Amino acid sequence: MTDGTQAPGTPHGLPGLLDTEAIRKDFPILHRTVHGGKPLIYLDNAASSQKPRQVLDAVNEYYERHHANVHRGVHILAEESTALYEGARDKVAAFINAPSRDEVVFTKNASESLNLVANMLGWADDPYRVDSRTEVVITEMEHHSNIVPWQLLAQRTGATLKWFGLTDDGRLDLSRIDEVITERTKVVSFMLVSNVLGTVNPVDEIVRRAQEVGALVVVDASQAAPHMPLDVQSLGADFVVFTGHKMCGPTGIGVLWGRQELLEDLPPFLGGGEMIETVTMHASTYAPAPHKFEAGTPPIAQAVGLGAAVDYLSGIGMERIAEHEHALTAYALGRLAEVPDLRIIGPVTGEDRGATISFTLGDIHPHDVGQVLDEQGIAVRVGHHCARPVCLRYGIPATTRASFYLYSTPAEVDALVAGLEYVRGFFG
Amino acid sequence: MTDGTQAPGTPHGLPGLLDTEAIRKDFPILHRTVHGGKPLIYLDNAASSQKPRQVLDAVNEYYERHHANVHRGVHILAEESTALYEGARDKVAAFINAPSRDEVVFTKNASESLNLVANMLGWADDPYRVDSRTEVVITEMEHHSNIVPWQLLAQRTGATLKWFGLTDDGRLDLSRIDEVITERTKVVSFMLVSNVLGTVNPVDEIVRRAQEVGALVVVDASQAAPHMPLDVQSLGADFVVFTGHKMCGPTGIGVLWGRQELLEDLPPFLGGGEMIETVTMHASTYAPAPHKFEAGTPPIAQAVGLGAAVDYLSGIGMERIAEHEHALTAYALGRLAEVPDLRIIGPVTGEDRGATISFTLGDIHPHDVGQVLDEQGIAVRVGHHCARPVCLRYGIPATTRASFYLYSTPAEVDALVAGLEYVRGFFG
Amino acid sequence: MYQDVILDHYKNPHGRGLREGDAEVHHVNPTCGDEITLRVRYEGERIADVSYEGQGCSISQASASVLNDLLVGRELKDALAVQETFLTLMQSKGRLTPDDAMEETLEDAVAFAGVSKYPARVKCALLSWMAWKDATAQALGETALEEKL
Amino acid sequence: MYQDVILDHYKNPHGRGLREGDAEVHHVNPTCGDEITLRVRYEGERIADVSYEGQGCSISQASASVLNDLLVGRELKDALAVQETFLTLMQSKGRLTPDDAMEETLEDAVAFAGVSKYPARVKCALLSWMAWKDATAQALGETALEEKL
Ligand SMILES: Cc1ncc(COP(=O)(O)O)c(C=O)c1O
Ligand SMILES: Cc1ncc(COP(=O)(O)O)c(C=O)c1O
Repeated sequence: MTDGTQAPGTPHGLPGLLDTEAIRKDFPILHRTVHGGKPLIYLDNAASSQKPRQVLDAVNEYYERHHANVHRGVHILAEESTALYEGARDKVAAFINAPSRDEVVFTKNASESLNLVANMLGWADDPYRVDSRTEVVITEMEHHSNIVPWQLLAQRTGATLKWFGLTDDGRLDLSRIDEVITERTKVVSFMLVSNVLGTVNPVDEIVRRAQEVGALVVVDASQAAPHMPLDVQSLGADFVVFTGHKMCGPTGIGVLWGRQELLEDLPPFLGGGEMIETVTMHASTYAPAPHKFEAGTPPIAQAVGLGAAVDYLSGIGMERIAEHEHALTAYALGRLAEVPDLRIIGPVTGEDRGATISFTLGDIHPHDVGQVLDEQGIAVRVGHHCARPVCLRYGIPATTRASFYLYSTPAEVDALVAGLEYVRGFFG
Repeated sequence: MTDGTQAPGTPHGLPGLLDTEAIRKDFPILHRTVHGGKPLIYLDNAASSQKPRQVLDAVNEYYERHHANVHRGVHILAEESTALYEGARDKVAAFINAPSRDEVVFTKNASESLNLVANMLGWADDPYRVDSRTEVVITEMEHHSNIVPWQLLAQRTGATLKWFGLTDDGRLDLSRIDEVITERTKVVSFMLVSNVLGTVNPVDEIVRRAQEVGALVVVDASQAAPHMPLDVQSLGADFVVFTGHKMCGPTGIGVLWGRQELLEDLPPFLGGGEMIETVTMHASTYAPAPHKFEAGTPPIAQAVGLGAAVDYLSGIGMERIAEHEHALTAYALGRLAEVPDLRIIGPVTGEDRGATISFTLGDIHPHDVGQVLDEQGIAVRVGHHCARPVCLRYGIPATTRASFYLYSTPAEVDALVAGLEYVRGFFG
Repeated sequence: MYQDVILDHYKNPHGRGLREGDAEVHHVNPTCGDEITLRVRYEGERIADVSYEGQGCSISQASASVLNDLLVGRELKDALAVQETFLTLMQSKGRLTPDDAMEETLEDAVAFAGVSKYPARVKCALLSWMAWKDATAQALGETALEEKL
Repeated sequence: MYQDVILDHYKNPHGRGLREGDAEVHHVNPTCGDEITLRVRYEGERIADVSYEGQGCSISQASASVLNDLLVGRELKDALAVQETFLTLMQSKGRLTPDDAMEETLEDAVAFAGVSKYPARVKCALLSWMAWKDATAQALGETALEEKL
């Protein structure tokens, strides 16, 4: 485990930075070169993070020594794999300060977690049932994975879909909150941190209003869990979702945390092995949560990998990761302001914002920006970032997005800025 | 790649066996010892197979050199990961002889694939829609993952669930096929090979009757894809599902193959990133299949691993794997017949049967059988194997199940038989 | 895990068979199909009899036999203490070495210490004990039981 | 990938602007938001004009400019042959080195050979060509188009 403390006298001397030199040693891919020997500068962390060796080792060790299907086995491999899989659940529960391990459901990604909640509420009995007399509230800032499941639910149940708009500076417009969230609202689902704008949203205000009207609150923490301490109890939400691959974990694993009473009361979504108590041809009864929501052979190795990721992140400390990214983001916002014609889409200062920065560069299309940066070894994402309504809101076809993580450095910010200058010259 | 030809003069001299000595070198876990130095004898392959080094290497190489989120990226890692992910789709399509790669949908496991089909048909427009005037047909032999999704669908739509019963010798009772599959039948879903009985089911007869009445056919090939050549075109089904972890692939990945017209016509299931064409707050349009059914970040590394697994299996040859298992199963059935009080649950000869053998041993409870075998290093599964109706049908609480794969040997069969003798003595 | 004591109880169960009782329950372990039908008879708060029929693995069957040995003739209060101790042992995940006091309380039941290492089997060992508690609640009322805890 | 020829067309597009036409289409690449509005004008089966407005990346914009150069003044039959050749090049995944015949047919458009290595960008290069074909089908009828292929 890397200690992560910053070595004294780092080049840029930004306070709060981690010892990225040590951390980067853990990530094999960061030593790769691209396009004929250029060092890789990976600034696409909001799309997916890289994986430390500790995570890959845990997954390999699992397959090479312990793999078997989980639950109900009496042989030693089945016992070991079950202990590892359920042990990963304990780790994730501790990581998000869940009151109980049984509140942690493993899914395949955040998108499945969100669909799971939407479907549970569509099939639920009262008082949870979403139907044609009720409303569902989201925001214009959401990732498609937190829009489309609710559109499908609304179409299929006749419920009304409403949303909070955005202010010009990239924040939620909550000015008419009492008109958006009403007595008819059954559920309010929103992101904690935006994957395009970087905005950190004011959870308390929304939770307070939702509780007033008895609506359930779903928090999409996909861009929060990797980057800052996440405490589901202090959030006050009813469901929290996130995804493993953005937080140093493997692909193929996501998490749904839900309050125990809700998971007990709500109906299952996917049916199959593992999620049942007893089955006859005529009827089945279901296992208690979390198993009720985990049909079929679960992503065992991926859960083990996520457990190792959570250990890795906790070993460094989520507070310190947040501090590192905050310092780096402030530095990047300052440096990007020097680039002519560059327009930040989202908050322009470091307050209440994560380490994701979207921008446009004059009228050079983001595809061109991204491609010319790539030729210099700099990986950024371009497009609508699965949040097309945000682009529509700000009247742009797409953005270029740079996003940082615990291994990102000020030198990489500098390289980005130099790369953007080159892009301007190239197309100028 | 192991060439898997059998070395001449192998101890048991069974014709058709693979060179398991060479093959076993590829599987790190098979060299493990358990319970104080006993070699591991892994006979729980129907629950999950072990993984060859080739698959683990492909996954590691993916994470260490190429990982990024797939699709729409313009940087080199995104292009490489997309090429690897979509390349895995090509490999799987070729493995099952799919007419088009676009007919291969990646899911998290076979259970999700089955739920996907059940939900598509529940939300579909006519002529596919399952509703209260229609019937769904399954069999009493199915895995819970091919029962519960249809029970849920029937509950939620009012459709009638019907099923084929079983004969005393462990085969489908199709004697009244015309009464079970009728003009009201919208879909018939059944397993190709049973995970409890080992039975290989007569696909043609069922497909013929289903086509007569215009019902769709879903084949659960979870226990077939790992063990024999699978050709979706010659099966004549509309959907075929299977799961990666039983066929040398990683956990966290499953496959749904569906006929192109159907995938085009049927509605999506999970909503989110990747599965859309364009999104506004008011409405969304969906990407063409297979992406329409792959919401969120897919199991990228797991698909890459499955691609490597398929390469590995094809390198040895599915015909030869089937031959190997057939020879071994015949040998095992013969040897098990020597054990007093042992009763096979399922076909007692090698015809039309796979390499899975369930049995009871006098009135010694399967839990005890399994545990005492485990103490000798022999891993078998005990219980109802996620197919409780089969146990109910044969009036037994559970079975002990030994299941073989390409690396299983006659010596392991001998060890099993010796182990069972020891169990009898122990509890006798 | 298969101590001789357990095997002996399995092969020669004590007090097996259904006799007259004040209440009868039927418990099933759905994951493995172990079943027990169990009756209790009380004389006041003294356990006059625990009779049972069942099918299942050696652990669940032996455990019922041990239960019969340990509980018949005891006062409810003492029986509950024995049950609690057994529960503690079974939930110890193999990390508890029974001390002298525990051995004295549990007698033959200490042989189940090894079972606690196998999560899949703990339920088997507890099946008859849960059934006994349930039957007692039916015979004497929930409150009689709660007062004693 | 960014050949000088492409950059030149991007910075100084040929024939840009909307002029009179027989048919107009609007095509969008939903993944990146590239857009083009394109009109065709035919005199018999001769392409009298292709006029367009659009926004998007250099590849999609330059490709429309090159299209204008290559197709205006040609007979439909010849234009379709050019379009087919361009399609072949773009779908070659960077594995095709244009030969003399291809270079003669495609002129400046051979500069897009490098783009074919980037699956995400191939759609950009093809946007205007798909729009042109669609507009032609509207102007002359599907059958006129099919006969020529
Ligand atoms: C016949 C059959 N169908 C479906 C499944 C479900 O597969 P999974 O658990 O990977 O979803 C299994 C395996 O458990 C099976 O044996
Ligand atoms: C805010 C947000 N929500 C949800 C998702 C969906 O996560 P996944 O693709 O892993 O399902 C993402 C990432 O793409 C995201 O950034």
